[in-house]
Amino acid sequence: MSGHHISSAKFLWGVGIVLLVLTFITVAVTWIEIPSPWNVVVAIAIAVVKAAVVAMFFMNLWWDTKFNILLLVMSIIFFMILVGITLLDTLYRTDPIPSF
Amino acid sequence: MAQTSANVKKGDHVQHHFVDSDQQFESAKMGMWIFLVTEILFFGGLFLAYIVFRSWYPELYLMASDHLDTFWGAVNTVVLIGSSLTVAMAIRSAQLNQQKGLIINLAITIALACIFMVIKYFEYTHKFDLGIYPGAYYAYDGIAHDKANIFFSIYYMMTGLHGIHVLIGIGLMIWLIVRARKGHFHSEYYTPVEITGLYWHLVDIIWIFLFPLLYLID
Amino acid sequence: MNRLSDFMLPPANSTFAAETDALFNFINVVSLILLIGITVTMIYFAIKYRRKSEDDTTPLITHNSKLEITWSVIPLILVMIVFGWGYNGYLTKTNAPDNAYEIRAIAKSWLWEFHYQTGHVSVNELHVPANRPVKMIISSDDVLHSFYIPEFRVKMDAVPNRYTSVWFEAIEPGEAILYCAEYCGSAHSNMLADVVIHSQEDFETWLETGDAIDDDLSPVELGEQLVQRQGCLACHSTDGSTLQGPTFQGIFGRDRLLTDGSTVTVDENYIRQSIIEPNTQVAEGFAPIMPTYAGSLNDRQIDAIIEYLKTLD
Amino acid sequence: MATSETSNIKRLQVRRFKPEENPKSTYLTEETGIWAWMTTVDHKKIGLMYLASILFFFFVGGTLALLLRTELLTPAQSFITADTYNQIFTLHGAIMVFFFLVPSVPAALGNFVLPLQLGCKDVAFPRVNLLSYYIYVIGAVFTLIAIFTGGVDTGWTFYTPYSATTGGNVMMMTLGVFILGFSSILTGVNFIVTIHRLRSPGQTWNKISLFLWSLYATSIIQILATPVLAITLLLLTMERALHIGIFDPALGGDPVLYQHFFWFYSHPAVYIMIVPGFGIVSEIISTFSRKHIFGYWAIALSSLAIAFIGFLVWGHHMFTAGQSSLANMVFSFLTFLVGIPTGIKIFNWVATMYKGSIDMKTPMLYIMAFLFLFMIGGFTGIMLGSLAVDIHLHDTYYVVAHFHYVMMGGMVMAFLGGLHYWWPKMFGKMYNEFWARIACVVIFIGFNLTFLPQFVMGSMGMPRRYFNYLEQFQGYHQASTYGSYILGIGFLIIAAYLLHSLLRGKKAPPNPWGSRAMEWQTSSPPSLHNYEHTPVVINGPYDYHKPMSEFQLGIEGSHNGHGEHQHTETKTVEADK
Repeated sequence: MSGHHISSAKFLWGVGIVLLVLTFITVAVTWIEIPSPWNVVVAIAIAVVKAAVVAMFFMNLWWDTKFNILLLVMSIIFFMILVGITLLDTLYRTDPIPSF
Repeated sequence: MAQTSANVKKGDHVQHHFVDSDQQFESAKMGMWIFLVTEILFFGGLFLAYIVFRSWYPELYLMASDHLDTFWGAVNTVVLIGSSLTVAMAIRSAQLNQQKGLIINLAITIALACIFMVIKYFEYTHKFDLGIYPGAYYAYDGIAHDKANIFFSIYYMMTGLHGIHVLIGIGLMIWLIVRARKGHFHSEYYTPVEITGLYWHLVDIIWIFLFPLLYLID
Repeated sequence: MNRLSDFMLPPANSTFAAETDALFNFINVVSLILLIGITVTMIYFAIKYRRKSEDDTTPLITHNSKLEITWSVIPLILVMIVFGWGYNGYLTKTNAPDNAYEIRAIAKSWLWEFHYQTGHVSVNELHVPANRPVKMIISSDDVLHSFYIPEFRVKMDAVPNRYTSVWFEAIEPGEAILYCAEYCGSAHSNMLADVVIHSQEDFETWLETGDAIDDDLSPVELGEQLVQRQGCLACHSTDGSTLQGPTFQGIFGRDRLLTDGSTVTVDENYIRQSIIEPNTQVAEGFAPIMPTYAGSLNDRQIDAIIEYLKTLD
Repeated sequence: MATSETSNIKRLQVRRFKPEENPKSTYLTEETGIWAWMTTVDHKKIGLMYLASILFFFFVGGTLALLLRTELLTPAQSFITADTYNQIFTLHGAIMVFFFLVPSVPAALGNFVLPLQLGCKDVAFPRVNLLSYYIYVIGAVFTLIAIFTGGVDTGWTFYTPYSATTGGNVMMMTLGVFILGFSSILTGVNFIVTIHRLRSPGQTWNKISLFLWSLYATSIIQILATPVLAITLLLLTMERALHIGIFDPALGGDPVLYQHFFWFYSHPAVYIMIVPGFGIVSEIISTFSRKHIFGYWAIALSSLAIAFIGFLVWGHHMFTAGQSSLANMVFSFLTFLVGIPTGIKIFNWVATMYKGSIDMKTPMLYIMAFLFLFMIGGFTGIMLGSLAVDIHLHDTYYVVAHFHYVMMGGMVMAFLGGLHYWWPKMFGKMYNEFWARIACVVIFIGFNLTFLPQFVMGSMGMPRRYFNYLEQFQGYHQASTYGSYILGIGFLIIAAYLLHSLLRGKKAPPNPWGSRAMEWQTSSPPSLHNYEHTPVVINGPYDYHKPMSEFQLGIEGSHNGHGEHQHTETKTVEADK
């Protein structure tokens, strides 16, 4: 049955340790100076990996029905739509400047 | 012995409109996932505000995040990840009919959540002492940017709402412990533990994003 | 079909109004054809295939791919035409020519203030030249407003802390009305301004002389005119009724309780103060919402208004 | 029941069940008494409680509208002040949108019909369903408090910075709507899970009714959009309580950003309101044409397409708000795309009537009115989606007329159609057909008289939300006001004959319309657990070419598949689970 996956204690501890290591890495990369846009990219990338690990192995999505995975993916897609299209406005505004 | 008592109770928890326990469990879990979708979009609005203002004033975020303590942020991250682990262990205990393990794991989770909130409390009061309030009440002149109040409005909204979710989580865990002590959960029926766990992991995931976005800007 | 647009649209008096109107007509005509076509089909079916007995049987028609593709693609083509046409017209409306004459419009609750390059200021009266592109730089002092002149087919919101703009080129001298189209509170519907479209020479003359014509008026007459022109009457009545602000009737010399609990006598100084810094001494029972007139009224004009208020017993 | 994910084919022992003509025990006769009603988890009773609540709010909102129209008879002030007027139009909008339109079909009719159409006993989470009703009530109480403690004059859109600075009790109102959002979310969660998990044996995705498809699409919009409204209103509440300044330009925020937040919910919300209406149209057109629906998949998938594209077009409410030209272009383009699936639906509905056996009963009459009025709403929507024209028409009465054609001409007509269609099922009583038709015609005439003139004065340049107006518009305003009175009379007629039907209506047979849809294969009104047997679905809900008896198959046993079955084997069917 898809919903009744039982993880072993060892496995759960392993996942926890991986998450702690990733937390350390994300703090550690701020000690080395990464040029401007890339530091954000790295930080977000690590956060995404951590979130994915939590979702897959703590929240058992790895063993879950496709629909529940679809739900998570869908929420992310719609969040991207919200942000992406709003940025089309906020990043491209050209306000006139009065000449007097 | 837990096995036999579970067998006695088997089927009691199934509500009249479901065919069997599995259908009920799967429905509840799907319902929770759909609810998590709404949670993600709920916080999504705040992330949008964060992103829009960051794209307008990148220098503001650099300056302002200096006033957030990375160390305590990191500690809180570790605390929350730890609590996610204990929740996962709690579910495992429930699945294996380990009453004691279930209660102990839930108790540790609550303890970790409280530690998180205490640290948050000290972070907040420290800022209030400096006069760093949200929006119009902002009264700190250590940041040379006239939109600093907006950054802290966003900071307080994001961490505050997250904090409220942690508090709700603590409440749910206490409820679970009460029910677990009455022996309501067993390998055939642990749905409330499972879906509270899902909720708690999501709270963790949101913090996983808040931490680098607020504290780790350099 | 021109009849329809004549019936539905206000007179067109800007260079790009014709394009907007043409698109308006096009969508109307196409929509009407489709609407009538589908409605007639529907009614025809309802009559032709009406139920004759309870035992009627119907054929099994589940779908028809050709038909479905047809009625997906044809509307798609139509709306793409409308999109392109509309976007094209929008580009014309947003990109002002470089040589446009610039006027600033400042929206305040609830009046419009116009600043001209000569330093001239007019309230609730926009003077523009015909046959010359005019670019309005719009801003707001408090909440959202919207600059809307139907005859020019232009509209743009006034956003506080930002500048927005529209441009237009009027074709003929005449008059038009400017509306506030974004809801802004109690007197939203009174926030109108007259648009006076001058010929080129008249506009130049107006800029030079401006309010000079007022010189001939006695202070009381001038005050009466100013109270109307400056939008005071949107909030202050002269007949004793209470609007957003205290009535002007019998206002002079009266003792007035203020929101801070103190009392003042309404004298020359208080009136002057209330015009320049309106929200420092607000009368009890009213909200601090009046915009300042500092910079748009000179001393002589303020004196005239005071003289006029004295006459309203 | 579709429990397992594996698609195994099972042989089911079924027999024919003819619904009882005069059921001794119905959901209305079981568990009576006020306390039983208030604590009921029965989806049918909750649906009726929702129905009563939304009709109450429709009455309140409608009365407010008549007050507004009466004030607008003359260009200047006649009997209410400008501030009162502003409060009334705010309330009219907020009540109609949040308290009537959004919950009308999903929470009231949907709650009643959805489990019946799935052949299950209840929605997946019956207690959550009851909770959602009480959240709705709490939201309503907050709103009423707001009205009686200062009122709200921001317009239903709560645009900043006006809403952050104006007087009155805006906070209570935004909190009320915030709370209401949760009710909407919970209904959405419930419906999605129910449709996924509680379908009858044999009821595959191509055998669920189009009403269910539309509710499914609606629920998806609800769960994706409503949380953004929640955060928007929360931020706005904080804006007023703590002056956080994210949306307030006086503190460095951006009011246009608020509009993005707001319309990201409120445009999809338009589809939350109208898509369930589409579902009703599909049901009624097929039933009263006694013919298989034309283009089942086209209609089902276009609902989902509308739900999706509906999320991409919110910026067309902001063409003149000062957003970038690039955003304007993208939003205009996407707006036109959403017109296509809507058009497809209309063509499919008309095609369904072709060679049918059309019975112009009241529900069908409403649907004909719907099609005509909704088309006008749609075409004027194309007009407003076009950038150059919208610059002129934005924020005028043209927009007001447009969305009333969509919301009232579309949604309310579909709702009334649905109400008349399912009324016999709900109460087991028939209504007076003659008066029902009269009312429909009166409403149709009154509606057009009210809103057609608004198109004209809008394009003439009459801005919306105006308390005073120039004399040149008076003729149109007067026509509109008289139209609204006719409209009011129409609704009073409906109230009268429906009350009469409740008290002394003729008894309704289980299936008065000869429909093949599942909810008509049980008694009217249904029993407490909907079906005395577990229905088995072999045919689709629109298979009018098959005899009715084919639709009356089920598994015996009152516990819906639970417990021991006592089969009377009459037929063995293969049903994939």
